[in-house]
Amino acid sequence: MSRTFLMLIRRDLLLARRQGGGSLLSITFFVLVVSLFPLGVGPAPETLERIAAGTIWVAALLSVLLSLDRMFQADLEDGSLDQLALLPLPLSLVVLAKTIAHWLTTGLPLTLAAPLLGLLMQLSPDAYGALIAAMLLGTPILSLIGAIGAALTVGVRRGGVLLTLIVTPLYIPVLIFGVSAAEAAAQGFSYSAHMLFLSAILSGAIVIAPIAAAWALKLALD
Amino acid sequence: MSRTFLMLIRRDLLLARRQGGGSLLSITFFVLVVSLFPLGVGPAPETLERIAAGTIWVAALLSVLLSLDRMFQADLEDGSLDQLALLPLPLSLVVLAKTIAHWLTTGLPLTLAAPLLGLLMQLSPDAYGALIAAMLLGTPILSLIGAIGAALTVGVRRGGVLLTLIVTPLYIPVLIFGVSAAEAAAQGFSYSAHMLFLSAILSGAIVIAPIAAAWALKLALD
Amino acid sequence: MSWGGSMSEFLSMGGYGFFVWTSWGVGAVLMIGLLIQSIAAARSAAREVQAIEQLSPRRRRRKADAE
Amino acid sequence: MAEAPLLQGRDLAALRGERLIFAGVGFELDNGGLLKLTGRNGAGKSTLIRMIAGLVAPFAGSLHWKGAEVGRDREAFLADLIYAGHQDGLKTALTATENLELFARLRGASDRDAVAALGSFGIAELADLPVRYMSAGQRRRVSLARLLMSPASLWLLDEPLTALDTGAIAQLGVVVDAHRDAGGMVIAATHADLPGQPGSVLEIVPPVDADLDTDLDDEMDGDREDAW
Amino acid sequence: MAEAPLLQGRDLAALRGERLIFAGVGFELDNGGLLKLTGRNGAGKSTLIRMIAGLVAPFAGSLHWKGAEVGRDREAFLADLIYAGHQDGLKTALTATENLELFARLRGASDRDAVAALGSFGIAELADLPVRYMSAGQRRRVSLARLLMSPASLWLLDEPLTALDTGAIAQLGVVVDAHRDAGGMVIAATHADLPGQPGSVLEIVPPVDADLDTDLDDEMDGDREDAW
Amino acid sequence: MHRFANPTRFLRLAAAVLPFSAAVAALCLGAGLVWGLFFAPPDYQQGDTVRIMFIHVPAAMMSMGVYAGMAIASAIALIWRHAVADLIAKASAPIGATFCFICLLTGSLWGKPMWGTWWVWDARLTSMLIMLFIYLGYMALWQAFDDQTKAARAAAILALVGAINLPIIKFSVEWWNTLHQPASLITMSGPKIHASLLWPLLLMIVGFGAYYLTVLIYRVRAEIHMRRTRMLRLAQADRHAAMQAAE
Ligand code: HEM
Ligand SMILES: Nc1ncnc2c1ncn2[C@@H]1O[C@H](COP(=O)(O)OP(=O)(O)OP(=O)(O)O)[C@@H](O)[C@H]1O
Ligand SMILES: Nc1ncnc2c1ncn2[C@@H]1O[C@H](COP(=O)(O)OP(=O)(O)OP(=O)(O)O)[C@@H](O)[C@H]1O
Ligand SMILES: [Mg+2]
Ligand SMILES: [Mg+2]
Repeated sequence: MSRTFLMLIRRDLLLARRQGGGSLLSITFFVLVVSLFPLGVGPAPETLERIAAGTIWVAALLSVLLSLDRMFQADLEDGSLDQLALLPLPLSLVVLAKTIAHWLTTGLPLTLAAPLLGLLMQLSPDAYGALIAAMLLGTPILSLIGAIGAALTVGVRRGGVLLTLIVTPLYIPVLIFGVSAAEAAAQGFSYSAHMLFLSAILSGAIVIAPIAAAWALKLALD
Repeated sequence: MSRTFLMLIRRDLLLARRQGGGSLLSITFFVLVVSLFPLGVGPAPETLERIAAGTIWVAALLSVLLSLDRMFQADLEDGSLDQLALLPLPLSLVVLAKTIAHWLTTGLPLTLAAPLLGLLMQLSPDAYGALIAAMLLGTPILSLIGAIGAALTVGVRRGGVLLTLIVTPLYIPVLIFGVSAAEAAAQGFSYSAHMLFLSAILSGAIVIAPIAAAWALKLALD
Repeated sequence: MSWGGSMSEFLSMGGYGFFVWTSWGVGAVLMIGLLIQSIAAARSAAREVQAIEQLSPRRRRRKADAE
Repeated sequence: MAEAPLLQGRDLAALRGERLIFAGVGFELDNGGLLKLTGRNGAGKSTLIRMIAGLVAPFAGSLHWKGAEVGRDREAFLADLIYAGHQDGLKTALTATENLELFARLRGASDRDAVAALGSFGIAELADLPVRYMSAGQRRRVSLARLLMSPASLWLLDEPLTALDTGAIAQLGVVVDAHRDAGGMVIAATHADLPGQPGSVLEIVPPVDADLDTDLDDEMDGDREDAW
Repeated sequence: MAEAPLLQGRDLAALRGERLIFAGVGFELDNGGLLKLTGRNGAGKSTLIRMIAGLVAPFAGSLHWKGAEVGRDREAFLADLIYAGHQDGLKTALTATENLELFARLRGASDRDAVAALGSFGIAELADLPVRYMSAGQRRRVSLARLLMSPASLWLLDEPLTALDTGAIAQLGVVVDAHRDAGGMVIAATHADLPGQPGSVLEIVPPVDADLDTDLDDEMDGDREDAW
Repeated sequence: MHRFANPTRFLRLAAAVLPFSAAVAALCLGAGLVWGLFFAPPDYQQGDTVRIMFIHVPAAMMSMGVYAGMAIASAIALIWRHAVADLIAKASAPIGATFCFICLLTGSLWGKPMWGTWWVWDARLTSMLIMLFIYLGYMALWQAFDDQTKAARAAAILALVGAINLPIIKFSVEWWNTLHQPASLITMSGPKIHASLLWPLLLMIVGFGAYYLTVLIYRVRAEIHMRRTRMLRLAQADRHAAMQAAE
């Protein structure tokens, strides 16, 4: 069972690599959205510094959002979702494996790219640690919650926009804790409380999201 | 020919209405993204005011981006794009009609919703006129350039993210002129130069975009 | 040579060693890497063409300019 | 010019995905004519039909309508043809009537009666049902009813019998025969027998020189400059 | 318990889109058995096959495997079945071998030889070709080769003959017969004749008292059942 | 025009050019490296950081030049259906993107000691960043299609649209920036370049150009071979299908 699980993750990583860029596209979108902001609000370093953490988080959130669309859709369209559902493995574990692969190809690269964007946005040097730690905890939550949304809207007309509407409100707590952690650190405060909250949300999401998404997927298969 | 053209626009408006909310979804996304910002960067009115016009524009840009995905995709998938291409009408005019319908269901409602978001973001009262005027000129450009991107990526793997990657860099001039207009107005300067530039880009885009998009669409039909 | 021959002085680049050497270093690595990758791709593509040509029956006259 | 056939394909060839699908295909069609395209799966029947409609550019060869190359006045040619492809081209959110009337209005023919057209295919009572709720056969009937919604002398039908039951096949035969009696032309790709009066048959076969390598080599060597 | 058939469906009914598709369907299957599902388009063959696989929940009735209801130990049941549906379930970016090996490894059977499996369907030489470049028939062969990539006693085949030419149909017959000789079971939905040794036939008909959309049914039934 | 449309002829021409371009690249880059690192004097204002210029400026110029070349090749490919032109455009993109990235990186590394920050949203910097995105989008578009003929045409359209847009972007960004941030420390013109810096710089520019040509030849060669492989593969599949049908 655990071998099947690992195989599933490897399968999705292989497909992401073969089907065109995988994580590269998410990173590019991330960098793009962040760069739109200086263009929008002007290049003044003080302004940028003030909105840096918020912008990076919002951009990360939007990047994850956009990549959710194909999480189950491609497998549904070509019939491989049937095959995955017929593996002698609970569907929720299949979902979990796909979610992990999704995080490895989006959330993780985004986290790694974040310091670079910190430079672009004149992020305060003290905030880097908190930003990255919060993203390491927060992006898996985004993937997990996103999996529910993706499963609910798979095979639905205008699924993309609907997905956004369903998922965005659920992302707000992550956004708030993530940004506050960076801002606390920038002002020299401790940010361990924020990390604690994020960890709590993460644990909850790991338990609930695969089960909820598996339920939703069964509807799409029916 | 002009009757066919008007019929085409009406067709897309009818479909947008029937297939689920049409413009309502774009507006909701627009409002959602803008409201993420006070959450991300904190509620301080000075900060918000400084970034108000930029945020509204970036959010408008992202909303348009997201809605582009389905511009030709749905028609390709069910075969109606074949029928549209076989109308005794140049394909570029078909594209233009669909672009106008797209603007009527996204750009225009966004423009109408912008004043509300201005309130939310503490936009300077002097800037409203410029913001709306610039959006009226700028959002059609977004639809036109977006049509090129949508046509290039229609029927392509991972089309959505790719579309974003292609189109966003091309949106930057609109963003810059649009925001500068609002900021000039907020500081009491004239913004007619900005409007002039936007008009110039719009005229260029109206000529070039339908032709380029029609070329690209032929590839998808082939 | 503009430096008095001291290696460490040369490496320090008047205190800007990190910036100068990273620039040249990363630039060199990227350009050499791209070159090597391009040569390797050309070689492997040529090899693949040859292999598949051998598989094709009734292979006719000159092969492509395989290198 | 008067002797030239109304529609003529000369030496047509198709390239898809860098591969030559067929070559040297020619045909002629005149008022009242029916051309049935046959050939094994993947031979290129659909490709040829789309090529005639102008959706796929010919790799070689030319298409003549009323004696002149089609490219000269494509819009006049398009106004005179209806294409019923493999995909229905129906909007599932709209009813059958709405779909048909949209089609007619876009082609500038607003006088036709959608319910009558649906009746010719035996589904007049489904006129106000959204296409989404229809079965595959019913959808195909709606998409064939388009043929009656706008005047056009050339009908291009790709596998028109798919999903149709025998009743519907007979109804299609009646419609096609009436169209041909009125001077219309039909080109249809199908594996099965077409209903109605017989016409001529064109079988599409892989390029005569079945040694595909030869073509490829030629192409690579550029003996045929026009290949590029 | 020993007398109970290996696989048994009891009084199954399916509801799709608020419509009763079929009801009261029952069947039994034992080692070496073949069950052929027939019925007109839209009768519910695909639905029944997916229901047996557990992808669709039965609206009524129950399914028994080795004497116990399937729900009791679904994973053991799933480990013993392979479903080859209407869609290929192949990743077009991967080669045939990669697709097959992925399938085998996911089911914990890494010892099978993908090239040999492809060889049984006559396409061993396409082993390293990305599926994207394959024709429909070749794709279907790859997807059928999955049957040989993992041990499973129950094969569920939905329209397995689609896009296959006569050679491939004969090869499938050989494979199916070998499987049945070794004690395996096959359930196949098809409009055509299955190759190999005969089995039992189950025809799916609409429920007698389905009055939810009488006119639709009348319309679809037409006058001639054999049309389907 | 059509003389080089033929892949075989192109390969022959390329094989003839390759030794020269490789030699020029090696010589100029080697000489430029030695001159720029060892012999050129430090700038009186910028000190030794001025040695970054020998990479930065050629990379900047080449990344713009390569894009221009790509746009021209795309136009040729679109208008004349020239088969090698689209491969040249395709093969150029990664090289141009690499130059663009090197320019951004070295500029950033230069900016830290000179301006005290890794990045500012200066007009020139911003438009360079956008150009990198345009390169990446172009490359991703090629990747997205299975059918290479379609990919070629789609990418060509994008390259041309991007070519129209780049000047607009550059202009708008310049205008935007000067409105908000009056020229301060970020003026690029700097001191007039002294001959002792100019010569190694020219050497490096020529070297970068020759390097581009060399890598381009290898990449186009790979593309041509890959295309031939694809065709042969498909032919193999076809032959197989024909055999099966004959059975
Ligand atoms: C990431 C930051 C930077 C970027 C993206 C960048 C980009 C560029 C570009 C696009 C050019 C144009 C080349 C041409 O027009 O031919 C250029 C030239 C140049 N840059 Fe930078 N640059 C950056 C930072 C710097 C810094 C920090 C300095 C020095 C203080 C600098 C010094 C120069 C010089 C001296 C030239 C040549 C001047 C000329 O001929 O116009 N650059 N750079
Ligand atoms: N978009 C495409 N890209 C590459 N090859 C294609 C594409 N579409 C079709 N082909 C190939 O072109 C050939 C002809 O396809 P076409 O659909 O015209 O065949 P057909 O005769 O209509 O077959 P069928 O009997 O299955 O309808 C096939 O071999 C197919 O593999
Ligand atoms: N997702 C769905 N929602 C609503 N109705 C559906 C859905 N899928 C199928 N149906 C209906 O269920 C019925 C049975 O479909 P099914 O695919 O099982 O038929 P089938 O016997 O396999 O037909 P075919 O011979 O065409 O394969 C059809 O009448 C169809 O209209
Ligand atoms: Mg066909
Ligand atoms: Mg079925």
